[in-house]
Amino acid sequence: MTTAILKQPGTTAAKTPAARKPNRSFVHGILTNKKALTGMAVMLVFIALALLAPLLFPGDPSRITAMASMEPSAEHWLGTTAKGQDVLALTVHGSRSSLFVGLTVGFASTFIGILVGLASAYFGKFIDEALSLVTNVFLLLPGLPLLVILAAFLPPGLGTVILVLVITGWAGSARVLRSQALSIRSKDFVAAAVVSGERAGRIMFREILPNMASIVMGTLLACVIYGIGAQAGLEFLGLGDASTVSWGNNLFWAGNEGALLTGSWWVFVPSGVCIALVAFALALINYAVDEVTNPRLRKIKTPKDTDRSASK
Amino acid sequence: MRFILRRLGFYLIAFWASITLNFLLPRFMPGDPVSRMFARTQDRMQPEQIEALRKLLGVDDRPLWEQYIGYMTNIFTGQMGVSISRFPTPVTEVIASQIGWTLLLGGTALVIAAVVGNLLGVLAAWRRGGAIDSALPPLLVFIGSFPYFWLAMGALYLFGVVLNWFPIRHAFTAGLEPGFTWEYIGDVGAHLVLPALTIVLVSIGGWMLGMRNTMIATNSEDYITMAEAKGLRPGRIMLRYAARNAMLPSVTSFGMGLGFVVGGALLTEVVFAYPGVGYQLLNAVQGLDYPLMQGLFLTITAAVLLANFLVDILYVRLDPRVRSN
Amino acid sequence: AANGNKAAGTDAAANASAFLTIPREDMGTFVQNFNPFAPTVNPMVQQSIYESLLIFNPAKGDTVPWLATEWEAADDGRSITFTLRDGVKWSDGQPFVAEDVAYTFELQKKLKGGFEYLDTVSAEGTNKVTFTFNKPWSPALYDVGHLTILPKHVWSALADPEKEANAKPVGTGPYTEVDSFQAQSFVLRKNPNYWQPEKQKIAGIKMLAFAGNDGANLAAANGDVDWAPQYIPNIEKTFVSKDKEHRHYWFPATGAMINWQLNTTKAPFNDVDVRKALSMAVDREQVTTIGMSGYAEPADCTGLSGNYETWKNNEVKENCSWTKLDVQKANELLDKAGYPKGADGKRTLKDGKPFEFKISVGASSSDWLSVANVIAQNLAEVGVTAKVESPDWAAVVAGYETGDFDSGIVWSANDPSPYKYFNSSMGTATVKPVGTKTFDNYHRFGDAEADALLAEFAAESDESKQKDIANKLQEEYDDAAPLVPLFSGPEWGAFNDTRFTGWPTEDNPYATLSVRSPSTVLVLTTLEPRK
Amino acid sequence: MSHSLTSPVAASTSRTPALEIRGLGKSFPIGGLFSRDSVRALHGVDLTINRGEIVALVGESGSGKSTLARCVARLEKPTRGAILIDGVDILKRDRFQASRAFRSQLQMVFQDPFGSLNPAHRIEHFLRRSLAIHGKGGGSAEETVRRLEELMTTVGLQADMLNSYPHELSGGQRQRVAIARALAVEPQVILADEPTSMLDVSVRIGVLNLMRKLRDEQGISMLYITHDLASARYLADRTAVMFAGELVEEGESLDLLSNPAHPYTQLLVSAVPDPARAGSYDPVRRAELRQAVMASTTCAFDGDPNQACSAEEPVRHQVGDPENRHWVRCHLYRPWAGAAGHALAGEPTPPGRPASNAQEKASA
Amino acid sequence: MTISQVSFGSHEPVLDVKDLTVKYIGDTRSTTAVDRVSFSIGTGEVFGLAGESGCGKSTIANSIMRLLKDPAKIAGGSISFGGKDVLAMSPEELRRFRWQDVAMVFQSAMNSLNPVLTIGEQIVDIFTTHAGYSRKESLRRAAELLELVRIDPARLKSYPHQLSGGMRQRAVIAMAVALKPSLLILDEPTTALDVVVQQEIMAQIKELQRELGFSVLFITHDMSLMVELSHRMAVMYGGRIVETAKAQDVYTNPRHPYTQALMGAFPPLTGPRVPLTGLPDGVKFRNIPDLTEAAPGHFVAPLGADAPVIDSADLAGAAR
Ligand SMILES: Nc1ncnc2c1ncn2[C@@H]1O[C@H](COP(=O)(O)OP(=O)(O)OP(=O)(O)O)[C@@H](O)[C@H]1O
Ligand SMILES: Nc1ncnc2c1ncn2[C@@H]1O[C@H](COP(=O)(O)OP(=O)(O)OP(=O)(O)O)[C@@H](O)[C@H]1O
Ligand SMILES: [Mg+2]
Ligand SMILES: [Mg+2]
Repeated sequence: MTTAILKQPGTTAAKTPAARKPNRSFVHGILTNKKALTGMAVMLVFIALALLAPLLFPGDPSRITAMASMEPSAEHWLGTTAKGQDVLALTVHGSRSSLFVGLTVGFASTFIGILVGLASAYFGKFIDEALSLVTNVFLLLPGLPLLVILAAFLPPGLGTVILVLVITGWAGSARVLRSQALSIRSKDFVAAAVVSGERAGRIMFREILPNMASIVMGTLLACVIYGIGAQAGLEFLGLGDASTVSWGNNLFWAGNEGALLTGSWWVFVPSGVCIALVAFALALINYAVDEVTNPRLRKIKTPKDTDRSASK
Repeated sequence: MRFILRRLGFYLIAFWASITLNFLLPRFMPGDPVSRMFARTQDRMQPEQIEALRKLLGVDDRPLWEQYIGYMTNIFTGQMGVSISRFPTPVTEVIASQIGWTLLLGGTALVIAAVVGNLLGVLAAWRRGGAIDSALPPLLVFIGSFPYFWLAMGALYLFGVVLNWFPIRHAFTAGLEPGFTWEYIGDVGAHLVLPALTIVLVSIGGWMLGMRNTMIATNSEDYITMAEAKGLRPGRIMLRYAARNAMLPSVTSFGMGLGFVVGGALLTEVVFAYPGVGYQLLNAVQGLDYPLMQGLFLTITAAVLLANFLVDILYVRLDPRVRSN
Repeated sequence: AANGNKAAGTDAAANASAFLTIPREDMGTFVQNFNPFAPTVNPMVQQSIYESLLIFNPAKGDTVPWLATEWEAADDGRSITFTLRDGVKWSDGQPFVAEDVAYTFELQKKLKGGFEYLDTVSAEGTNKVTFTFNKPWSPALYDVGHLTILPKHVWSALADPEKEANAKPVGTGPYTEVDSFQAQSFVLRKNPNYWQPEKQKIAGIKMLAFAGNDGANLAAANGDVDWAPQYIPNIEKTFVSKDKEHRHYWFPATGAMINWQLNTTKAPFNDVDVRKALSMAVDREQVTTIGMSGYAEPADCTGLSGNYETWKNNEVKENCSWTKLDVQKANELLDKAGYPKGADGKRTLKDGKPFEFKISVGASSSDWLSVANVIAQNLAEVGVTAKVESPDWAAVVAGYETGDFDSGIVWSANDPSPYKYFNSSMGTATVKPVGTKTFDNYHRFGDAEADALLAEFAAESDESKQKDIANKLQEEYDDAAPLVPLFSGPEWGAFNDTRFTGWPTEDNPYATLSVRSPSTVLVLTTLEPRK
Repeated sequence: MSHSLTSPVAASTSRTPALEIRGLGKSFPIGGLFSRDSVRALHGVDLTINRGEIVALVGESGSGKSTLARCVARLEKPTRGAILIDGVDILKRDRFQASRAFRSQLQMVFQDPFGSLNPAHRIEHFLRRSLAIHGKGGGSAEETVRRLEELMTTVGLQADMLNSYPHELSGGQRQRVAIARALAVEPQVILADEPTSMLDVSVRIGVLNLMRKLRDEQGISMLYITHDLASARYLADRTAVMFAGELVEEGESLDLLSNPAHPYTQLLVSAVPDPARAGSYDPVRRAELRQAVMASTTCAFDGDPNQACSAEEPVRHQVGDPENRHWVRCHLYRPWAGAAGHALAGEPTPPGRPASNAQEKASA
Repeated sequence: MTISQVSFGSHEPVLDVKDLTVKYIGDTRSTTAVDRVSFSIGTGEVFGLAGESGCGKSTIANSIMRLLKDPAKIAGGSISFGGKDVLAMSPEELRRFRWQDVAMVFQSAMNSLNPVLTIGEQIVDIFTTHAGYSRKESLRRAAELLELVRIDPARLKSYPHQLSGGMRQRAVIAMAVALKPSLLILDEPTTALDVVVQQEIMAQIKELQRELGFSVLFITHDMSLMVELSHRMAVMYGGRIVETAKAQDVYTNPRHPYTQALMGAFPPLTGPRVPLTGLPDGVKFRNIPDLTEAAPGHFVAPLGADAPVIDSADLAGAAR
């Protein structure tokens, strides 16, 4: 046996086993995570359904096509509503509005969250104080009551629903993103970028943001879940846009037509289960993101980061 | 102390913001309550009646800032006006008769969900990969993915209508004389079961997972290792060392959770016709009862803020680090 | 608990002491305010606590003398004299006198306005009241006769009657004593001094509060209430089927006419042919089956609802054309009127823009929303695009009031006499310019010929002559098609006679099953516990 | 080989210093939006770094070393004072924090090589950006690549590492990249804030040697911040000692560490573990020093008339040979106590010291 | 000179570690963090373990106390303490063994104290669990302990964050000696502290050790400190021990190139400046063989025939 002092070529990983770009290992982690895969599979199914809805069930899904309150049959797989609409068509078409609202709300809230979070963290001082104050106030205002009141006040329509959900939903993501951005802001590489003369915008979006990918994704998913759930809630209360076909409206009508009273469970169950499945799928992906970025939550551990701080 | 004062300052600002928001919102509204009521009574009202109503209800054309000043003074003198749909009952009176039920429902549900959820979270984290840890989280998350109202309707139908195990509406049987009798308390309890259960079911998963995750993070802290090295008994380490610290984020989210519970309670109350403020809020919104709506929103907000403030005080008791600076 | 009523259902003794349980579906909670001037009047205030001089029963079209035993209109149509019933007492034991009537009208005019045609109300002695009008005004009879009378000795002592909660009301009605008042329920017990004690057969009335139909329907389906006056979807299955023997419903078409109103200040709705063509495109059968679960009567060209069955001009009714589904004719009419169909099957307006407009309905009226949706579907067949808009009712009504709307589904006046209906659908006096608020003629249609007929009608106190004039008004209506009448709103009503019997039915239409109409008291004084 | 141990240009004091700090002060507001409290992190710091000179700044944790560096690098806004580069006050010249002109004159290397390189970018990115921002990349792409490779070689790295991500490098390598990034700008002064404290012991010397090489070969001036006296002595021409936000002693490194005059410096020196002096810990002496240090902390702030210290700003005393440019600022220092710098010699307090401190207090 | 230095090697060892191998089992690959490490510590002896970050020092310390958590697995070797096999202990035995026989001071005092319990409570916990004292008695003893490390006993009521770093570390040391263990493991006890405080703490430990006579396993990467403090020391690299001898021997005559690099990393505070070389970046030692005795009591892992590859640029820079 010999001892050799070897000069390692520079590209060899010195500290971490995977010589990959961190983001790529994140993607890899997600792609090998069972929860994420399940979640993504479910989401893909729903997205496909939403996209294919006009092909699968052409025409207006709320059109009256058959006898009222028919049980599931070969012709109407999920039966019909009290008005004689095909429940399956309503459900499949409902995914369009629900997913659309969810995604729009998710992206919009996350986007605002990113802007607020980054600006807050980067500029600090007064801007931070002011923005966090606003964020915290919005966070504390009880969401659904505010939602109900807002929805009652603004002219109905999908736009209003989205607007209202974004108004009540952005603060959560802003807070999470701000605290993450703040911790990245205090990293030396941001100071280093300042010292090397980078401009604010570039630092925020090129230096800080890329390091928040997983948190951004997490908040995005959470916001989408929020959007879908809150839209359903609003619509159930009759405060949504009654002219669209969506899961929430399907449930509103189901309640209105006494679906449960008549024992027409098939009218009531599908939309609720769809909401739950989508929310569950997104939650699964979210937990997977957590697990991938926070190895402690996983069963298997990777070598710990060696951070021995010389100064307290 | 200073921390408390700062938080207090923050809550005051938040409260002011909600007051202002509350003031501005109804003014964006197209139409006015009188037309709305007119619409509802389906033409059983004379134009003169309508004009009279309008005057009576102070739906006036004063400049906005004047209305704002008037509004603020009213709030700070404890006057929230008179309910339109319940005219001439003062808004405060309408709210007072209902806030208790919401506190009961929301409070019960929140406390049960938080306590049970956190305990489950502690156990799951402590026995990583054990039965609780592997089976419960996905199940609870799945249940939690259902909308409040959907579960509530399902529970109502299944346990109330089909199985007839629990009452399906109201906070107690109509006609029962409220009082400290076993009959009444039992009746209120029976009426509470289904609504509280649905809220608990939907929200418990979040508590459990939150606690589990912080607990896992806490478990790898040095002081846990140190406690183990000290040869302390596992139960003591779990509760006094790990859970006691992991609890702190939970305490903060308890305040936040409150807002959601109020929301969840709103939907649940509507389904169970439970006479809480959420239910009343929906009524007020549907009846375009501005003063009541404002009063309710303000009350809910004030309650949430107050609860958060109390939670902050509690937090200070629990976390010595905050206490000293 | 919840099913207490069901368990007690078979026991005669229990029935005798049971309360008649009625849900109120649009009030989540009650406040102890029994003031009839309150914006939202508590249930039963004007049905069981206070009573009116006479009661018109739309189900049969007859009029029942109540606090008044008879009345006489002056020949010039400028006054009516009521003779009050003897021996009527207020629930506090004081006698009911003519002064009470006079005072009630004074108070009503002061607090709520209205009755602008009324010159004086004078009590003559204790049992005669004369109403004099400032113009010949025959529709006054029911207007005046239906106002519930308040005790002067109580109300005149109040500083601010309008703000009075009137927690312990004093009335002449059968059930006046408020008991066990709670936010979600209260009980009215027997009036100890009722003038027809033999008719107070039930122990009392219990009201339950619900914030929406769902809860009330559930209660009805569950057998928790005796009377279900609200709309119940699929009533056969949800309600009746659970106990066919005891559960019944009866939906007489006595409600108001539900119209599809077109804003006649706007093109193309100012064109009568367009209005008729659009009306012909509407499949009223489908509208009623889908929107109203098949319980409503499709409208005819008289525009009158089932409430006015006796007033209808049979000739107009039989030769009716534009309220019957006829897609081909509708198309022809539109083609002829100058709204050609394009290659895509869609019509264009005269200015070349697409024939497109909105139908507004308040979001909370789910039944009407379905109606609007059906209409939109129907219109697509004739190449017209209608988009259903459902903001809050307040926004919808605000648009109606100022004339800022395309079209919408609305109710209409529903009085014992058709005067008001025609006045508000065709009277020029009710037409306000766009931008100025109006409260009855939303569609803003006025017709000079109708004006003359209406004036004539108001001055005529003889009912058979009034009918002649009404016939002419209907012809005018048939010509002008000011509105698109859809269907007579049914008076919803169902009951469960496990505990109480004597309900009005189609065979015994002594009243409707409404709990909010003047005829409700007839039901309350007829029901008796099942033996 | 010993020539490398002293700076070739260190003696040329006649020229304008590369960096001059005058009366720099900084206080941080603490508390929230509505709080007026502040903590004073720096107070009247004067420091000069000549061209081609490495000055070490030592002091205990929390004494304000990093704050000084961050103020000079304009990552924090100094509360008062002036920062002169080439004799120009850059605080006045460039109002904007991110002024590129200033950035090209002064660069900074951070303590934590794991934190100062953005994990999302490749090594090349850092250097390329530095070159691009300051227009040092040359005209063409090839020129830039050449510059990049040159930089890598200068700091002793291989050019093929340009394509790596930071996490693929060892701590020492990362710190070299950080230095290369600073060099890319061709600055006049580099501030290095504890550049080796996070590195594995075995590679620390390598980085120190690199810094020395840069001074010797490129004439770059540096402020080397550390709490490791031994490395300050090893690397720096002069050493300044910071205590509670103030400079208390400064001098040629060798002289300062062998003749520490300020009790705090003495305490520091005595605390450094040195196998050569194993077992030299003397609790009695330590207690005395501590006492003195405590006393000198308070004297600048609220002088106690019973103490030797007073509320007056202590003056600078020359220590020993003026050649060594060694001065100390402490009331306890008695020049007549001799070159050994025994500040704690028990001389009685000279009578007639003004005991009134009221106005001093106000200004503090 | 302390007793242990005199008696070094003549006594029965307190701790005997033989061929200890610890692996971290990962999902894709496993790392051997400690590789066939053997050493023993005599009664009253201060044994130093040096080496840079990640070489396995803490892993050894944790193995001795059986504190290794999930992915870590002791793959081989033995640890015996006072003749007892530590690896074979039952949970209950282990619980009693911990702190009574071996106590440990962790790297960062801030993190090893429970932030929500007072110092007093955390000390009391030890007494009530192990000695069965009443709360009152425990508190009295806790006060004594604090006095021992020169902290005002009033501080018993303080929370960790209310103490300075040095005080916290002292409090932890006080806790460590509470039950008078026969072995104290110090895992980089002062890295987070100032030199001044560091020195005081180390002096304190020495004093306590003199008083109580426990053995010490002292882990640090600061060679100067280690040499100053320990009697015997071992230098670790990549999970293996590359050199072990009396501390002074290692200081005066380091034999392994890695040890030499470590020594070079600490320039002296006295004498002329001499150029030093560290270990060049990226230099790795592989396949380190077992130790051989190069001089009496001085064991070194022999270097193979292949000459060490040294980065010329670095050395050139350093040598000038
Ligand atoms: N952003 C800040 N807000 C408030 N106080 C601060 C801030 N930054 C530094 N300080 C305070 O200023 C003082 C000096 O801190 P600084 O970081 O400059 O010390 P240092 O000498 O670099 O210490 P170390 O050796 O630990 O790095 C400390 O008391 C610190 O608490
Ligand atoms: N939880 C873990 N999972 C996987 N590998 C680990 C884990 N903990 C430590 N390791 C690996 O084990 C090796 C030894 O770690 P250890 O903590 O014992 O080092 P150390 O010498 O104490 O370092 P330091 O000086 O940084 O404290 C390292 O290479 C590390 O990467
Ligand atoms: Mg620092
Ligand atoms: Mg370690």
